[in-house]
Order: sequence, then C-alpha cells, then structure tokens
Amino acid sequence: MEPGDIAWVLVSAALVLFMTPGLALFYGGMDRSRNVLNMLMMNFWCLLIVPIVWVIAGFSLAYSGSGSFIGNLDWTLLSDLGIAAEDAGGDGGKLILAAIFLGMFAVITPALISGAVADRMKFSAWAIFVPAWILLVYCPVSFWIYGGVWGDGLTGWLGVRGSLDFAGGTVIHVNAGIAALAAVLLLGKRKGWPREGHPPHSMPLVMLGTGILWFGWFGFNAGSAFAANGTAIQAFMNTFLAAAAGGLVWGVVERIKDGHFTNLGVASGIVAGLVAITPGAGYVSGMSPIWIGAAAGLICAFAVRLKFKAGYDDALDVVGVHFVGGLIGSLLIGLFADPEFFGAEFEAGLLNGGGIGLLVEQFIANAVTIVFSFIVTALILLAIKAAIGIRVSDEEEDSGLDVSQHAETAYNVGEVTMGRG
Amino acid sequence: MEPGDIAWVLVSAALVLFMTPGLALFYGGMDRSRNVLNMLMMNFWCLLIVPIVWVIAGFSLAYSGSGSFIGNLDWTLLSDLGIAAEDAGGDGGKLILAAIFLGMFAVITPALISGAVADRMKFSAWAIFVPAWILLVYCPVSFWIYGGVWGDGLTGWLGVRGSLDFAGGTVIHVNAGIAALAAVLLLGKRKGWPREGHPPHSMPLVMLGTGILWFGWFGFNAGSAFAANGTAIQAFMNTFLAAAAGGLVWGVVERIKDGHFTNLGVASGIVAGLVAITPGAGYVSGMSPIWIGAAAGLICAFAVRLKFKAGYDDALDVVGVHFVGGLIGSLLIGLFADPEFFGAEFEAGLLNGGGIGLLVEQFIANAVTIVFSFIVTALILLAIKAAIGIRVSDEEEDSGLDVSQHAETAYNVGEVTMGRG
Amino acid sequence: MEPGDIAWVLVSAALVLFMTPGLALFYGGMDRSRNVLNMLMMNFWCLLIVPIVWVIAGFSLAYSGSGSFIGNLDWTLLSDLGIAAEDAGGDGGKLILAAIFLGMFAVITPALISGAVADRMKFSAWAIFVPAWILLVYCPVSFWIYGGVWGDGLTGWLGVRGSLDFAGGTVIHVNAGIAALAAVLLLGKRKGWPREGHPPHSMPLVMLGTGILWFGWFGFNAGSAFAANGTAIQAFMNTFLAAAAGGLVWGVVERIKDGHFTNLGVASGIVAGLVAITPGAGYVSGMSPIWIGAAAGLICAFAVRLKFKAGYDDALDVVGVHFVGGLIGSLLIGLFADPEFFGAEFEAGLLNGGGIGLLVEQFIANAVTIVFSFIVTALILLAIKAAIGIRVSDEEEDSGLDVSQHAETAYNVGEVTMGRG
Amino acid sequence: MKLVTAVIKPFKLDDVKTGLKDIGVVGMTVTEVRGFGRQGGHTETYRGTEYQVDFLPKVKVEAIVEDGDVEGVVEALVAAARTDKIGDGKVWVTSVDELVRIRTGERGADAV
Amino acid sequence: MKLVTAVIKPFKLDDVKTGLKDIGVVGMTVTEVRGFGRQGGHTETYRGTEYQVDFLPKVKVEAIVEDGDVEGVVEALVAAARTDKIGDGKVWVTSVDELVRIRTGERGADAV
Amino acid sequence: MKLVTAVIKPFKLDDVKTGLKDIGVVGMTVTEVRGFGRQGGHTETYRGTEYQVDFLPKVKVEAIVEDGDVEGVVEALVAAARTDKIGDGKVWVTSVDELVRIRTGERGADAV
Ligand SMILES: Nc1ncnc2c1ncn2[C@@H]1O[C@H](COP(=O)(O)OP(=O)(O)O)[C@@H](O)[C@H]1O
Ligand SMILES: Nc1ncnc2c1ncn2[C@@H]1O[C@H](COP(=O)(O)OP(=O)(O)O)[C@@H](O)[C@H]1O
Ligand SMILES: Nc1ncnc2c1ncn2[C@@H]1O[C@H](COP(=O)(O)OP(=O)(O)O)[C@@H](O)[C@H]1O
Repeated sequence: MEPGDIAWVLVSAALVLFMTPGLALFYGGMDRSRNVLNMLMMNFWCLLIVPIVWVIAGFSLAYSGSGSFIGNLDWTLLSDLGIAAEDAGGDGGKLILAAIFLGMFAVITPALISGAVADRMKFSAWAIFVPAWILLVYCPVSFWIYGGVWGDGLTGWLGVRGSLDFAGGTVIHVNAGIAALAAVLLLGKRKGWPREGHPPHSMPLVMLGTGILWFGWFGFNAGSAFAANGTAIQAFMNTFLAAAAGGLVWGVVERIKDGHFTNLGVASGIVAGLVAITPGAGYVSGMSPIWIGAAAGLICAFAVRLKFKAGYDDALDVVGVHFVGGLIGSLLIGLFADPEFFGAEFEAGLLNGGGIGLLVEQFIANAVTIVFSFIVTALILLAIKAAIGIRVSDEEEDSGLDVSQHAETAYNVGEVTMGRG
Repeated sequence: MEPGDIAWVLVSAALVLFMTPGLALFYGGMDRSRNVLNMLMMNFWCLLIVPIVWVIAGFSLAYSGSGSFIGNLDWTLLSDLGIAAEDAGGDGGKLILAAIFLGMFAVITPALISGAVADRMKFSAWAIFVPAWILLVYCPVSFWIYGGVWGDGLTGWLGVRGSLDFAGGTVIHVNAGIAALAAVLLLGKRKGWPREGHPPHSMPLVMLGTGILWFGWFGFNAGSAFAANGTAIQAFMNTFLAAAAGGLVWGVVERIKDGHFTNLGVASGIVAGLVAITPGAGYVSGMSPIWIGAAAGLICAFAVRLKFKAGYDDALDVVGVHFVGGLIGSLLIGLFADPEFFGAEFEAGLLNGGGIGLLVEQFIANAVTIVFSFIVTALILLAIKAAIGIRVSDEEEDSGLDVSQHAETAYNVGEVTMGRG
Repeated sequence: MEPGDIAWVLVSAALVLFMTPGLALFYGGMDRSRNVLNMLMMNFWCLLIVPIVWVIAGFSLAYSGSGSFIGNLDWTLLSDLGIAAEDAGGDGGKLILAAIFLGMFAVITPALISGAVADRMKFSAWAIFVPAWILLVYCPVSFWIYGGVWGDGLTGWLGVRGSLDFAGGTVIHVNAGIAALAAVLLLGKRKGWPREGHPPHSMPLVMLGTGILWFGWFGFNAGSAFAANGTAIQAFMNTFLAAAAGGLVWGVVERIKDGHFTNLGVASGIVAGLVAITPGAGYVSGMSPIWIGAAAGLICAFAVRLKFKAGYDDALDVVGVHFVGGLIGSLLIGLFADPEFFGAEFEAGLLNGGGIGLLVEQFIANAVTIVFSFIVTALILLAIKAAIGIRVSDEEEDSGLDVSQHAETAYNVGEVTMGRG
Repeated sequence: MKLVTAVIKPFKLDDVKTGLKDIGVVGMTVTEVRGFGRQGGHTETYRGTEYQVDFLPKVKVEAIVEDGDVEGVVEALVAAARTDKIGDGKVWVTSVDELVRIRTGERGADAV
Repeated sequence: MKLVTAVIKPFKLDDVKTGLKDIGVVGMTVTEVRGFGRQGGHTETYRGTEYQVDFLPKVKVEAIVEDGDVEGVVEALVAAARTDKIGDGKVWVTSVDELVRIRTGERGADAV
Repeated sequence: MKLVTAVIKPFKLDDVKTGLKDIGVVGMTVTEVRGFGRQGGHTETYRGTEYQVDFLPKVKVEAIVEDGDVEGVVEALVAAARTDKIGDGKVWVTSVDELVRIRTGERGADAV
C-alpha cells in the first residue's frame, strides 16, 4: 500500500476508535445521572474486551478463508499477518491494517446495543453478552457479506449474491438494532416506564457526543474505501451531506409536530442520517445522500415513537434510530446506487438505470440478518439469564446502576459529598 | 492528486467539521446554563443548513467561473464535479474534495457570529439569517479573494490586486466579526446588561472547546495548503506557535492588569492567536507566528473591554476576538510575508524586504470586506426583523432561551426533575 | 518525505496536541470541583510556554549536533530548519516537521506531573517550574536516548549503548513519573490527606479524557514511526491492544479485590496500558502488546495503593501509573523485542531469542534517568521554593485553588451565582 | 397557620405532589437535601480507596396550610410517601406567625 | 427573635439582598428551591415525548431578625421581590427560641 | 420537640456529624446553602470584568431533638463547627408542634 493510503486508513481507524467514547457520552448524556457511569462502562467494556476477542479469533472468523458462511482459524492470534517495515510501499502490513480498522467496527457494534438496555441490565450479564455476541452473531453476519475480500475475493454468500454494504449498514446497524430489540423484549421495561419520564440529564454531553460521532464517522465511511482515493472523497461528501439532511429533517418534523426545533431531535437526526448513509457511502453520488439522510430523519423521527405504542422499552431508541435508519439506508441503495460515477462494477439502483435486482438483494440480506441476529441474540441472553440472570434487582434499579453495579457516583460537585471509610 | 495529499485534505476537512461542535461548547460553556442549548443549536444549525445550501449553490457562487465578483452556476447541485475512483492518482475528485473542505469553512463562519447574539435572538430569525448570509455575504466575499483558483487561475478582484488570505482571516474572521457587530447593534443589549453579570456557567466546557478548536485549527490552516507538503508543515508550525503565544500574552496581560492568570483569559488568547495566524499561516516563517500571536493576545485582551465603553452588547466577544484578531493577523502579513522561505510567488512583507504594497492591499481587502459585510448583514437582519422579528420577548429572555426556543433544559442532574405530561 | 508520510506525521502531531487538553480533563475530572480550573491551567500552561521554549532552545538542545550528552545551539530560534514548498517530495521541511511532532511530546511531558501536585502548588511556582524542567531535565534525557537521530545518526550515549525507547517510555513517562515523586515529597501532603477523601468530582469528564487520550495516543506511538509504513501499522495495533488489555486487567483486579468493575479503574488501566506500550510500540509484535498492557494493568492497580503505605501524597497517581507503567513497559522490551518481525536492526528480547543484553540496557537507561531526573527536579523546586515558595497558604488551599490562584469558579449552574462588582 | 415540612425519598415526590393536590393544597416548596439516619449509607470505591457515603439524597417538601388542614395534610403526606422501608423520612409541623403573598401583599390565610 | 423566610423569583435575589442590606440586615442564608403553585409550569419535549415541568426554580431567603425589626424586614422583602406577576412567592415569619453565633458562642440578639 | 438548625462551614460537616452522633443524635437533614454575612465574599474576574461573589457556600444542618436534649445538641454543634474565624455560622432553635415517622406513623418523641 501507498503511504498515503496507509495514512488515511490509520487515521480512519483512530477516528472510529474515538466514536465509542463519543457514543458513550451521547448515550450517557441522555441517561439519568444515576445511571450514566453504567452506560459509559457498557461502552468502554466493548473497548476492552472486543479487541482481545477480535485478535484471538474474531477477525479470523469474520474474514479469513474462502467459505460461504464463516471464516477459518488461519488468522487466529494474529498469526500469518506479517509486515515488513521496508515493504510498506508494497502490501506489507495490509492485513494487520485491516485487522485494526475492522476491529474498531467490531468494538462499536455491540456498544450500539447498550443504549437500548440502559438502566436495568446486570453489568456481569453485559460483560458476558458482548464477546458471545461478537463471536456468534457479528462474525458470521460479517462473513456472509464480506467474507473473502481480504483474501482472493468475495466468497460470503450474501455478498456473492450481490447485496451491497459499504461500511456496515446491515452488518452493523441493522444487526445491532434488531439485537437491541431482542434484548429489551427479554429484559422487560424499566420500573415506571413509560409513566415516569427520563429526560436527558446533560444535553451538552449529548451534543458533544454527537459532534464526536459525526467527526469519527468520516473515518467509518470514507475510511472504508481502504485508500485515499476518489471513492473515499465521495464517501466523505456523502457522510457530510446525509448527516446534515438527517438532522435538518428530524428537527423540522419536531418543529411542525411538537412546536420546537430541539437539540435532542437534531442530534438524533444527525445520527440517523449517518446510520442511513453508511451502507451506501461508496455507492451513491450527487444529491442522493441528501435524500437518504432526509428519509432517515423523517422516518426515524416517527419510528422512535413506536415503542410507546408497541410497548417495548428501548430506552435510548436504538431500534428507532439504528435498526430503522440502517434498513432505510440499505434499501435505498437499491434506488440510488450509481456504478458509473465510481467507475466500478456493482449493480445500478432503480433510479440510475438498474433493475429491481439490487433492491431485492438488499432486502434479502437484511431479512436474513434480522432473523438470524434476533434469534441468536435471544438465545445468548436466555442462556445468560439461566446462568446468572440478566436484570438487576428492584433495589439496585431504584438506587441507580452507578452505585449498584460500579460503586461509583458520576458527579460530586457539591459540598456534601463523602468521607473516606 | 496523490493519495498522501488526499489523505491530508480529508483529515483536515474532518478536523474543521469538528471545530463547529468545539465552538459550540466553547461558547456554550461561557453562556449561562439557561441559554446553553440555544447556543449549541445556533452552531449546530450551521452544521445542518450550510452543507445543503453549499452544495446547491454556495460553492458554485463562491468559486466557479472566471469572474471578478461572483461565481456562476456551473457547479450548482454538484454538477460537473466528477470523480473516477481509479483516477485518484490524477486529479479525480479534486473539485469534490474542494467542495468538502471549503464547505466546512462555510459552516463555521456564520457559527462564529452566534457568540455575539447570545441570549436574545429568536431562533427562527437565526434559522433564516444563516443561509441568507452565506449566499449574500460569504459567497461574494470569498469570490473576491479566491475566485478562480479552482479553475484556470485567480480572478477575484481583491485576490488579483494582490491581497493575501491563506486560510480565511479576512473572508472568515473579519467578515464574521463585523457581521457580529452589525447584528448586536440591531438586536440591542440583553436585559440587565452590563449591570448584571454573566459568568461562564461551565469553564471545563470552555476549556474542552478550546482544546477542540486548537486541534481542529491545524486542519483549518495546514489543510489550506491542499497538499501534504512543506507549506502545510510550516502552516502547522505557525498555528502551533501563534496559539501558544496568544494564550500566553493574554494570560500575562490579565495577570498584570487584574491580578490573576485565568483560564478564560488563556482560552481567549489561544483563540485570538489562532484567528490572527489564519490569514498568514502559509506566508510567514521562523519566529513571525510568535509575534503575530502575541500581538493578537495583547490587543484583543484590551479590545474585549471596548464594548463596555462603546455600549454594544457583544455577548461572548466575537468582535473583540474574531474581528480584531483577524484584522491584526491580516495586516501583519504586510510586515511578515516571506515568499523566499516558501519558494513561492507573492509579495514580501515590509520586514522581509518588501515595500508597503502588500500592507496597502491587505488594508484595502479588509476595508472593502468590512463595509460590505456590515451593510449587507444589517440589511438581511432588517428584512428578517420586518418579516418575523429578530428578538425574543422579555418573558422568553427571562425564562431562558433553552426553554422558550427549544423546549429543553440543559441539565437535569438533581432529584427534582420532571414528570411526563 | 512522501506526502503520505507528511500527512501521517502532521495528523499524529495534531493528535498529540489534543492529548494535553484530554489529560487536563482526565485529571480535572478526578480532582475536586474547587480545584479543577487550577488543574486545567497547569496543563494549559504547558501548551503555552513549552512551544515557545521549545523553538527558542529546547529542540536544539534535545536533538541537534552529534554529542553524547546534550545538543548544541544550531537549531535555536528555528534557524537552519529550512523548507522549500516545492521540495515536499524530497526532505524539505522534515526538520520542521520533527520540531513540531517532538514539540508536542515536550508539551505533554511536564503536564503529566501536574496530576501529582494537584490542590496545593502555587501556580506561579508551577509557571517557573515547567520551562526550567524542560531545559534542565527533559532536553538532556531526550538527548541521551535520541541525540543525533535527526542528523547523521544516533550519538546519545544511552541510545548508542543500545537501549530502546520507541515513543518515550523512559524519556517521558519514567522521567515525568519520578519527577512527580520528587515534587510531592517536597510539596508535602494536602491538608487532611489521607483521612479526608477526594472522590472525582466528574467521572464523565474522566472518561471523556480517557477517550481523548487513547485517540491521541495512536498519534503518539504510531506517529513515532515518522512515516506511514509497516512499523506505524504495527505500533498502532500494539497501542490498540495494550490499552484494552490494561483496562481489562485493572478492572478485573478491582472486581476481585474491591468487588466492582469501576469506571475509574478501567480508565486508569487504559492509561497504564498506553503508558507501558509506549516504549516498545515499534519493537514488539503479535500478542506481546497484550502481555505488556496486562502487566501494567495488574501491577499499577497495586502500585497506586503504595502511596498510602509510604505516605507520599501523589494526588492523582502519576507515580503509580506513569512511573511504574513506563518502567514496566520499558523493561519488558528486554523480553519481547522482535527485530525480525520489523526487518530492523535492534537487539532481540530474551523471549525472542536475544540475550540478557537488551534487558540490561533498558535497566541502565531507566536507572540513569530516574536518578538524574529525581535530583535535578528536586533542585529546581528547592530553588523556586527559596525564591518564591512552592505551596499555597492554608486559607488558599481551603478555599480552593480555582478562586485563590485564578479568581475563577468552574461551575455556575444554579440560580445563586454572582453579581458584577 | 402552620408550616408542614416533610423529608421524603426523592422518587416519592410525584406521589406526594399528587396526594397534596388531591386534598386541595395549592402550593409547596421543594428542596433537595441529604439525609442521615438509621437507613445508613453505602460504600463507593475509587482506585481501591473506599469512601463511605453517609448522606443520602432526600427531598424536603414544605407547605404552609391553615391550622384546620394540618391533620389532613400530614396524613396525606404520610400516605403518599410511605414505602414501609427504612428511610421513608419524617413529617413535622411548626407554627407560622405571619404569611404574606408577595405579589399582592395579602396576609394570613388569604396568602396561602 | 424571629426567622423571616421568603420564597422569591431567582432573578430578584440581587434586589432582595440590596433591599435587606439597606435596612440594616447583616446576614441571611439562601437556598435554591423549586416551587409549585398557581403559577403553573411549562412543557418540554424530548424525542416527541412531552414532559411537564411543575416545579419552577425559586430562591429561599432566610434571615433571623429581632422581634421589633420583623415588620420592616417583611415590607422590605415584599417591596424588593415584587414584580406583580404570578409566582412572586411568599414571605412567612416563625419564632426562634434561641440563637447562637458559633464563632463566639454569643447568644440571642447579640448573635444576629 | 425542637428543631435545631445550624448553618456551618462546609468542611466542618464531617466534624459536626461525628459530634452529633457522639451525643446520641441519630438523624439529621443537610442542605447546601449560600450564606451572606459579615465574612464578606471574594472577587472573580472573567475577561477583565470583575464579579463580586457575596454568597459563600455553607451547609445547613437540621436535627429534631427532644426538648431536654436541646442544650446539649446546641453545645455539641457549636463545639464541632467552631474554627474561631469569621463566617463560622449560627445555630438556632425553633419549636416543633408535631413529628411523624412516615414509615411507621409513630408520632412525637417516638418518631425522632
Ligand atoms: N432527628 C432528625 N432530624 C431531622 N431529620 C431527620 C431526623 N431523623 C431522620 N431525619 C431525616 O429523615 C430521613 C430518614 O430517616 P431514617 O432514620 O433513615 O429512617 P426512618 O425515617 O425510616 O426512621 C433521614 O435521611 C433524614 O433526612
Ligand atoms: N402553601 C405554600 N406553602 C409553601 N410554599 C408555597 C405555598 N404556596 C406557594 N408557595 C411557594 O411560592 C411560590 C409562588 O407561588 P404561586 O402560587 O405560584 O404564586 P403567588 O406567589 O403569586 O401566589 C411557589 O412556587 C412556591 O415555591
Ligand atoms: N441574620 C441571619 N439570618 C440567617 N442567617 C444568617 C444571619 N447572619 C448570618 N447568617 C448565616 O451565617 C453565616 C455566617 O455569618 P457571618 O456574619 O459571615 O459570620 P459569623 O457567623 O462569624 O458572624 C452567613 O454566611 C449566613 O449563612
């Protein structure tokens, strides 16, 4: 690889790493002050355990070999991923770079789920859930779509059929979003929900998190070109425009429906736009990202209200934003994909002279992912529930998860704090 | 373009994007807690609306064609900005990359103004003001200085005359700063100002914002080289040194005058130094950035006190820091410009063996910008005032703009918060 | 240099700059709310004064010439560091780039010490201490290990003997850590310590700081390859894994010993892991970074408890994390160094077929640094103490350093704030 | 007139507000306080150091009511705030000599 | 001695402080409180969900004064805190049995 | 029963808690308040503008005790909170007509 390409992918990897603390603050700010540290730790836990699991086995399962359904063990423990420093101009280190960059995605994917299970999940259950979910859900789904691309060429069965997922709309957002739904159905509602309100305890933290997420998402999407080239540039532009359009439209929906243009609405819309452009970032062009972001902003603004009707307590709207937003973005590739613009070989979308074929493939890939992820996630949680339980006690929920799960308090600003025991 | 250059400009664009949330926190921390969300939203609004306006028409008006005063409509809706992925090593995507990078600047420029109008401007008025100002003020001024550089060569009339503005001292800081003055004169003072004090509600947010701004400003200035080359390196060094010198000198001024070396003083000085080095970042060398930063730190530390004498309520000192700092930096190019060091063709400054010519051009470019921006900004605001009003009611001001404009509260940390309606 | 390499080093420099505000928040969040601004300012002071001292003389003393012990004055005031913009593809600007990148390290090194002296050091004493320590401690130690590498080849006496320090384990962390010990011994304990507790006033700030530090540390370590090549890739991977392992193990230690998996423990472990991998980031491979990070997480989790037994008031555990973590990482190079993997010429570690030689050299380099830094730091502080005193008065300590040293209050969120005088 | 003061568990505030409204109390003033009592506290741990948190979050509710309403208000408060678990808090009554509504200057019972 | 307590609008605190100082009150203690009353609250919206904010920020001012000064203090308080709009708050007076200055141990009127 | 109220310096809270526990007080309620008094405030500076901070952080401690214990409690409070420096604060005593423990409904001295 060229130094310029290496530089871009390394920076992108660092940006994606930074997204997880950003997500932690985004979610943590929305949470109540007595649960914010639990929320931060659910996210940081992903930063601790996933890299280890990833290099031991995850990367190998998700990407190695030339199967249709799952990788082999060739790259476990980072074996066979050589570099030679002097060979940087060639392909030296390319696989290690891939293991790094894709490892960052593996970190943030389960972290997304934490927003749904907020305020009531046992931390020990979460600690077990994350690595299990990576190995049993995330790795297979990744392989179905991307398997083989780091070897001799695409062999994953969904990828081979022709479905497209540039930076992880199906693999990451739809996948984590539907897993979140399974999790909240099994966990049950928080005490008092939905009667009792849970306004965000710190909107500035939410907006800071939003800023970090947007910033990092350029690495997420444009870095997925795995080179500093025209595709990266266009993916960057798409990310920029979809986020703006998503935030704008969600804000306007709230302005019309509820009377005000709110910070939380805009933050949610920006994230919805980013989620939706993720699968198509390297496949669409021109004004398309605006339509994709706007569609996500519009639909997700309504989708987050569903939970009150349907009665599932998706605390911070992971289903409404990531599942719905990811699905929208993934399906819209079927309309907007523009191979000509990129000078690349993938099917064109309906509106760019293609047939219905791509849309069908997008539909299939998501349907398969939804069914698989929902079922396996539920099985994992049922197993953990049987073994150690997944929900904190009523008293622990009342006193807050920060104290009960982590023996810590988020803020000690006043004069009446605590003495050493 | 080389992958290395693409990588650097993409990263720089991401850094500049990150500056706007950083600015929001910098301003928001200085604001009172009942207005912080309005401040954040004034900034985030720029992140939503400007990208859309920019790709529809702004970029084309500000840069396309070969006129003297304004661009044409060739690049509206991103038309004629082709890329070809395989062509990354050539110039494929260069114009899209320019549209991205320069779009980030367009986002942050009106955001700067928000600090001045804090605590009293109707959000709906701000929402209209921003896109109008981009099209009617920012695009023409940009064209005067940079028009043509992305085509066959510089044709903007101020640029052609020989004035220099590396990363936007005149176009961005002087322009936004004088617009801020026009805005506060039309808006009037906040209730109780200056009798009532408005100490910053969260200095840690201010310092976080300062850190983000400095970090992002490397992209702002060194990215403006539009390549990863010697000019970028020197612009980076200049940005580093001017910020340090600005913060140091402002802090020392306060230490001498008021008795203490304050965080807010240092933060202000860092920003003043960054503002001042912006126009000359790619034109000066050696110890010059230290003198430029120090001059800004010194003069701005006094300039922010002017408002009490002159009686305009520039809430967070946009005039004192951005207008004054930008002007200082722009004029000092006339002294310090060093073409020999860069091996480039621009006029030398007075102290580097040049004549008075460059200084005169700097003076003209800024004078023209000041007059134009002040008048057109005022006209835009008068029009909005006539249509829907620009100032919130007394009650809205008393209860805070967060609740009145956005139906939100920044912090809900205590036990007594709110129940669902 | 290639544009790709320039791009990577510029980004890395920006990342390392961002670490100092990140460190300020990490420390500031741990501090009590009445001292947080003093903590932020001790860090920001390094951002102001060190760049100036660095370009005037520091860089030259630390790196120029071909001596064994200290540089000469060839590069003072940035003289003889030429660039030529068109020459970017050659070596134009390389030395300026080095001055920038290494300047960032000089900024953060004394900043590390601030965590130890929290809550009681006179700000004026700190203001003098920082530049003195840079010139008298940091520059010589840097030269011993790296002297000559930016000229005709390594001549520093410790480096020539064969000790390794990729990104500053000895020069930065051990050095700052032992200086912190000297400082707290001279300053004495805080009033009420250890009887009175000092729980962190804002854990979300601590976690934000942790995120920024990890993000920036990729620039710190992988940027130290000074190129976008295979070594940078592997250093990046090592940084990723060691941080995760450090946080994981510290958390587990607390879970076993104290019953809970805490945010502060995880944050501390992440930093310990990052510290420990710093010296070996470009010398180890495979699973080694996990062992190094884990060792640091384990040992530092116990080391921070030493101060209660030994009776020195290292407020935020600079000794326990940076000194101990840096030492562990530096010595473990003696076990894990893997020249074959990098195709480079340095001695192999014991476990990679090398002899005991490298371990001995690591031991010597650290021992020399410890003795020198401890003594000279103490002498500097004794001199400042004699001249102006180093500790605030009892009343100033009681009322908090924010008000007494900076005439500022961190938070003014409530309704009862302050009126203008 | 009497001032009825209650120190209650924070999450009971909504119930108390509703309980008082239901019996016709139209105003009250609420303060975040910390309580020390039989309930005891909990322990937190930071870098291995244990901290004892003795003061727990409570909410203080104050309502001025006419003499005749005191008993009813006290009973409503107790009923609404009770969880039967330790730390439920106290209610106490003190005498008010005079009461003024700032807006109108009304005094005594008219000012409630 | 009497304890005069006032619950006022937060932005009136400065005026109240000045008003009390002007008539010779040398000390007071201030608490941030939340008030529920006729004034009603407002509504906030988060992701489409409405929240009713019933408790509005108020400031409680407490000053212990000698019996003879009570009337003057109450009047000064009312005058300074009045905006003639709903929610201006209340002033009430209770009896203090004993007062001690901690620093000196002085008691009664000397301790004010 | 009596309500003993003390306004003290924040960093004295631990000593006061211990002092009261030592003489058998089993419960108390604590509030963060701001005090204005002879102690005066300090000045802060933001971008060259001076702000006068008149209200200093204090802590209010309230304990309900039986009539006979009042004197002992007041003395323990004064002893524990005293630093002999200006701003140490006040202690005052008011009468409580009735006290109820919410958990049990116990009244009077049993409820303390
Ligand atoms: N003597 C007292 N004076 C003032 N407040 C008290 C007193 N005793 C208890 N409280 C308050 O009531 C709260 C509950 O008291 P506690 O003894 O824990 O349980 P319970 O109310 O069930 O007896 C305490 O946290 C404290 O705020
Ligand atoms: N009965 C009461 N007891 C205690 N505080 C009260 C009472 N009634 C009102 N308050 C306090 O006074 C404030 C103002 O009362 P409100 O009824 O809104 O308006 P007004 O004072 O104009 O009658 C309330 O927010 C509350 O803090
Ligand atoms: N008359 C008063 N009424 C209520 N609180 C008072 C009064 N005087 C003083 N205080 C409280 O006591 C605190 C200390 O009072 P101050 O006059 O500063 O010193 P000292 O207690 O040494 O006389 C004040 O900050 C305030 O909270």
